[in-house]
Amino acid sequence: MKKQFLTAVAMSALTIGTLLGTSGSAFAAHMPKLAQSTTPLEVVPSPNGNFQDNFNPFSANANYGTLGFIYEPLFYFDNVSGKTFDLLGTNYSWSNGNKTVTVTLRNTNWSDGKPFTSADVVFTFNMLKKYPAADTTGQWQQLASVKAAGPHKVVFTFKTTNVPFASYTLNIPIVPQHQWASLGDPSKATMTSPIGTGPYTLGSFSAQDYKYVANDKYWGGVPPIKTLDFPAYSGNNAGDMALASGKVDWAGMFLPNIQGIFVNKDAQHNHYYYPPGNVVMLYTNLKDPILSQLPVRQAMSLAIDRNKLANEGEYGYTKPASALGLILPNNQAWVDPALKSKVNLSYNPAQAMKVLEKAGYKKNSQGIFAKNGKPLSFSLQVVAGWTDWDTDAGLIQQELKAVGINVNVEQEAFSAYNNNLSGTKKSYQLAISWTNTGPSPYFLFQNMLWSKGNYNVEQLSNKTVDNALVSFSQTTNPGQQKQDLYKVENYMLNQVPSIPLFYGPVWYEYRTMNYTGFPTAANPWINPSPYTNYANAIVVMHLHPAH
Amino acid sequence: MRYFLNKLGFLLLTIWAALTLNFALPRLMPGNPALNMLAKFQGKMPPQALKAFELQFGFSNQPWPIQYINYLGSMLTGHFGFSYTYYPVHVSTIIAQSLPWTLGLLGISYLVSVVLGTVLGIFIAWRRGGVTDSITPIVSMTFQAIPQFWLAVVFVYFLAFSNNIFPMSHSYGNTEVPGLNWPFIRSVVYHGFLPFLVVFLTSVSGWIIGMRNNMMMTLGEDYVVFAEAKGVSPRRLIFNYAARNAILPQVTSMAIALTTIIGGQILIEQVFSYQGIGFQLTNAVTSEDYPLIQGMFLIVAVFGVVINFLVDILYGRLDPRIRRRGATS
Amino acid sequence: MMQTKKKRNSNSALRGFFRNAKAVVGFSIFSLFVIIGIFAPLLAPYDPQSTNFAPSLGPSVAHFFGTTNTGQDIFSQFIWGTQTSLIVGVGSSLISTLIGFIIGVYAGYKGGTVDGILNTIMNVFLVMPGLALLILIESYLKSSTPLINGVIIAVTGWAWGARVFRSVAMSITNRDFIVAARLSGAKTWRIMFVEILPNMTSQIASNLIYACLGAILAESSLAYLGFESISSNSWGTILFWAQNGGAMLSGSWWWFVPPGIAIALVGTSLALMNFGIDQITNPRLRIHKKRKISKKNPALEPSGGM
Amino acid sequence: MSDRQPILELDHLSVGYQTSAGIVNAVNDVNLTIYKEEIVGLIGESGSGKSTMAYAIMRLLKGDALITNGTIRVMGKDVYAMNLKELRAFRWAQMAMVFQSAMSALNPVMTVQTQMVDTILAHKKGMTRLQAIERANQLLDIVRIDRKAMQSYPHELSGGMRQRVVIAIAIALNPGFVIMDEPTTALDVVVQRSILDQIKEIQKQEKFAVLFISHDFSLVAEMASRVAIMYAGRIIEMTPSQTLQLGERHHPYTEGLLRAIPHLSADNITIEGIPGSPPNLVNLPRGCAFHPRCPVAVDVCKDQRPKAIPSGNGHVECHLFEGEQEVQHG
Repeated sequence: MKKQFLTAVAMSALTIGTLLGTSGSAFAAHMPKLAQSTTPLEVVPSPNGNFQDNFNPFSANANYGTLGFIYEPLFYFDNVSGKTFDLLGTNYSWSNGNKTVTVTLRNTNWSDGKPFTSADVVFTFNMLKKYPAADTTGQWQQLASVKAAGPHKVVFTFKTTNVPFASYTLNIPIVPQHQWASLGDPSKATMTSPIGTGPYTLGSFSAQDYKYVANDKYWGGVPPIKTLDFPAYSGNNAGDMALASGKVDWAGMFLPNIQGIFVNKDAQHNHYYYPPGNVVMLYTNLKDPILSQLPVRQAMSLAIDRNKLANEGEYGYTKPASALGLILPNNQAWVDPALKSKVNLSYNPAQAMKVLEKAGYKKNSQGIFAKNGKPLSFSLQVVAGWTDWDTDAGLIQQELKAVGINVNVEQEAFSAYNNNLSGTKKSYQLAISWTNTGPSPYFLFQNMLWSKGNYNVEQLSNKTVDNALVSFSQTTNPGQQKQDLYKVENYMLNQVPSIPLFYGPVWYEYRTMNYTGFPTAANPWINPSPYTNYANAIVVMHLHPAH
Repeated sequence: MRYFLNKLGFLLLTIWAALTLNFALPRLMPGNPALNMLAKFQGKMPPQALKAFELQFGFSNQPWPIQYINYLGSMLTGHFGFSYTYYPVHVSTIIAQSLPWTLGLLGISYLVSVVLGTVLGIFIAWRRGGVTDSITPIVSMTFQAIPQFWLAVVFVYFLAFSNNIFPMSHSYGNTEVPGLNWPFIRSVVYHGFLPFLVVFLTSVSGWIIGMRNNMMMTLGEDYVVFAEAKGVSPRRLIFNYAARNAILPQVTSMAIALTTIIGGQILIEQVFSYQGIGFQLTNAVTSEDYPLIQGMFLIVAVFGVVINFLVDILYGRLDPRIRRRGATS
Repeated sequence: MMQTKKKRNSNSALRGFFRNAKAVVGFSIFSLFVIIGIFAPLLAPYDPQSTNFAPSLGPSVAHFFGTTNTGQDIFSQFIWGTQTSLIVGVGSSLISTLIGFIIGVYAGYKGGTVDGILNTIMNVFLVMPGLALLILIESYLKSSTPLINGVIIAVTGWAWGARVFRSVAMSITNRDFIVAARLSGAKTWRIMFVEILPNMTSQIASNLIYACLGAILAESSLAYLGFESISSNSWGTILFWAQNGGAMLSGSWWWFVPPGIAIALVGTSLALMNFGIDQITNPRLRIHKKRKISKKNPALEPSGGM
Repeated sequence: MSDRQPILELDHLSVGYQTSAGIVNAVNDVNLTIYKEEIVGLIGESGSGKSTMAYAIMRLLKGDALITNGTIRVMGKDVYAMNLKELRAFRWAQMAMVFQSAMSALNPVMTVQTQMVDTILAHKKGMTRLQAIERANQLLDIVRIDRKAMQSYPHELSGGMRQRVVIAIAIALNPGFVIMDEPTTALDVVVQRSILDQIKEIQKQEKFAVLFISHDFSLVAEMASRVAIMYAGRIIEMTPSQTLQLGERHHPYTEGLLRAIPHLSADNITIEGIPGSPPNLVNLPRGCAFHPRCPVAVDVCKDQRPKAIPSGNGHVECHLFEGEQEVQHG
């Protein structure tokens, strides 16, 4: 159960890029001007242990809301809707052969009243240069310089052309020079009195509860809610119970049987929807001599009943993944029209056996397919305690066994599992794991399929894919970008470099008793979960009292 | 004095054993703390962070005796390293924050179950063969046999979730301002009641039955019969002659039973999201926060050992025979 | 002579055990669960892991305890869980009692430096908070099976017994028959197991009982915290899945109540047996049911108000 | 004899234990009278019912022991007719007891002073604490222990000192009657000697009657004027102590006991015991309980229980004495 939160959080942190070709800043947050309500909004982004007094935006473990409610980046690029939201920047434009991006800044103040200027932006980036430990997205591996061009204009110059990377750059939280200049290494600092530009400031902190209070001088207008309250709950029952008993307004938790436990308790006010957030894959180690054979991967893909995984392992909270590696419907616009009919993966055990027989495999005395005396027998790694994936692994084992492929499920501690998958020496055969996503499918593909990708777990190295991805990264032309991705989609469909299983859901529950205006399934205009950095503040600015 | 030194020596020895266990376990496992830390960030950290983590977690390629000495040194000075989950927060900060809650809850539930259990044990031994004597031990034994977490969950469900009589979680209300003010104290008591009740119900049995049996044994002792014969009043007989002696074996088990109470409280804090050491420890385990696990375990162990020491000293005070003999067990 | 006397003692103790109402009730409950555990393959109607049933059903004739949210038959899980939990409890208690016996008796028998060292080790294990130690070990040993957990529980929990065995051994080491055995050149292990062991049957029985209760509780706690492989099936894992599947919140009491009650029942049965053993071996703990013999018999009244 | 004032009167006293096999009498139909200032010895093997009788007299029977028949009077008052309050006032003020083991009779966690003062204050309601301490000090003087021992805990005293403390507590309220249940058994011979001398001395001074229980024949003979011999719950013989020597005619059991005393002469030591072991009370032999071990048993001993036959200055329960009675009467 813990897993959902962990991956969801990990992914949301990575979900910060976008495709910058799409005509600059597009979507200004709609800021309603309504009287401020004093009823606190109870937010549980994820049940976890006690809080620590740390609101450092450069710490991967900063408390929820640090990024968004307090600190803002220049722009926010949403991975669910693909839209761009202007935050501290109001406009950006590419030049110099797509190596330079110029950003116009908003004229606003820090929460302590001091003005926000381009000096703060330059300071922030130079600080990351000075302390690489804090530069967790590797900005200075790509950046050549960050320079101010007047008090409200900043020019970013990259070493090479990499348009999508700018989405990481423009997503860096900006901190005030006057507070941070004396702090030293930001990766080691714990920030207990944060000064930001966001709609809220830190009100009070204790290990079991912290509160944000409205920054009434926020550039986007007076926040509609005076206080945001973040109580700490353990992952087991306490958080679920709090939600079920109506004590929480906005949550990003996994709940078993959510309809019965949560919605039915107050069907008028209790709602949820779980938009797809990433693709959960059955990774195949392509360095393995047998798994490198396409028919074997195809057969496995055909033999897995994804509906069963989605309904039993995943409690019906998600849907089977697409064959193209795209997240649908989020990425609907990117589907190669020629592949429209092949988007859905089929479950066909009989066909799976045929594929193997055609490839020269025969069942041995144990009923397992074998060729040259080598049976199809693999280990499958999952994280111990991530119970839904553990269950899925068990189901996959049963299904593959049914067609004649033997699988041994190995439940590993997270660190061991992670070392096996993403360490330099990849010692696994099959593994269930996530994908890293962004506002366009490029990010998922670039992470997973590019030969130098961050999460190229299956160790693919394919010229066609690499060329297509590089081509994509150097252009701002949407037409060209689509053509590039179509190539990757085709590769995904035909070569099955890894086997898509189902979508990893974004956890999102909301209660409209006190406040309304939450994103809904009918209008999914933004990633709606309270654990999504930056989107959280944009959502709150759209809420209004229910009465 | 010799008794005291003996016990103090044992205290130090046990703490050393706990420290060494803590040192050995992670080193017996594959990988190293810095790699684990890096894994925690799931690729968000550049490879050069590894070097930094190795420095931060005190991991080095030095021969292990040197590592061990460095480790002991940093542990003794309270440098437990950084937590993975809360990096860059120090483990000692987290301990400082959760320890008072555990101490408070544990202290009170422990004290109440010892005192009440002992008094009840005296009472039913006095009225032995009566209705209370036949019912109390069985009822309390049943509670002792119930898994603590299960009882806690059932209480939360019926008394907090369904009926809203008690709060479901936390150690005080989110609207209270921590400090020495009445609403806060009241809130702490109110929130602590259910966790307390679970600890109490599941641990009181040992005291009741132990004390009852000790009393029964003591009531058969010659000095009690002798005292009865010489006309000592029943009250004085029960408390000053019988109970005063019967309580001695009880005190020895007090120290040992404490360890199970600490264990029980780990689970209970988890169920109630009570912001103590146990809650932190279990969460640290689920998120594989090894420095935090080690720090928490160390604190729990040291805490148990120190209380043990105090109980031993108390025992020495209660039993005049021990003061001179300096027995170790 | 010695031998026959011992035999007579243990026989009469056994008879005493079955004359003690508490012990008999405890023994009956425990036996019932043992029978369920032994005949689990026959009693369980379905495969406990099979997900072939409709999910989240309430109790019915087809599914006595309903089904889980993934469509597993809870009754079958319960029956198989009985087997696992009892194996863990009994197995762990046997191991820990054996370790405790060897260390405790050896320390008590040898005395001196050996005793000093062993006794210190014993005390260290005694004051280490057990569950915290288990959690620490589990954090490095992800998803172990109930059986492995049983062994770990035994290896960390033997000190309680060892302490008792040590003191009993100390008190009988200087008795004539032990001295005689030693003088006649008997090996230490022989003295420990042949001469000393029969003299501490009640302590051994009592320790087995408490270790069993402790192991069942500890195993269920570890399972509940999620430290067991998900393919295992014990009472603790049922509770883990019940909690994981929101059984409480959806009011599916038939999912989380049976394992909890079962653990409590087995635990109570063990405690009752121990209570019985205490009363048999310790005459002072016996309650004398005072039947009226003659109406006017002042001796029947408690004297001194006790 | 009748002019003397009886202090203890046991009249057909039986004390039993409830067992699963029914009631088992440990003391069986005992008649015994002790007069003022008299020391009576009570002797028997362990398990013969001596201590049970002592506890019954003190009304200290515990657990499943109970009086099954008869009465106990001390100073003319029926011990079992008193209510608890009366009992608490009467016991120790009128009758006291020195327990077998001083170590276990003293509370290990209380100082000597506290235990002595407790005793005094429990009975003398009007007394202040200081007065009680002063009285306790006097008592220590009587038993010849240094007053410093007052602040000691029992384990800090030697065995002899502890026994003296117990005696001091027993005589604290000047009782008319003291039961001494093997008061010197646990002590070595030298200490034993000095304590016995002291007891005799104090008894002369304080003038209380004593029931002196022991299994040591020579000791009893020395202390007591009359001796009761107990076997299987019955007093089988009552005799003046000066008759207790080989050559005098006694119950075969008594004679056996006498022979069991080591006799030292110039060149040899003879020890003769009684063959066999004491009977199981649950399953007493019919007739005379002693007949299976009796070297001179005749057929009648197996079927009939002998009656008490007056003999000399006491009585004896033995079929062999029946003829003599006839002779005497005839």
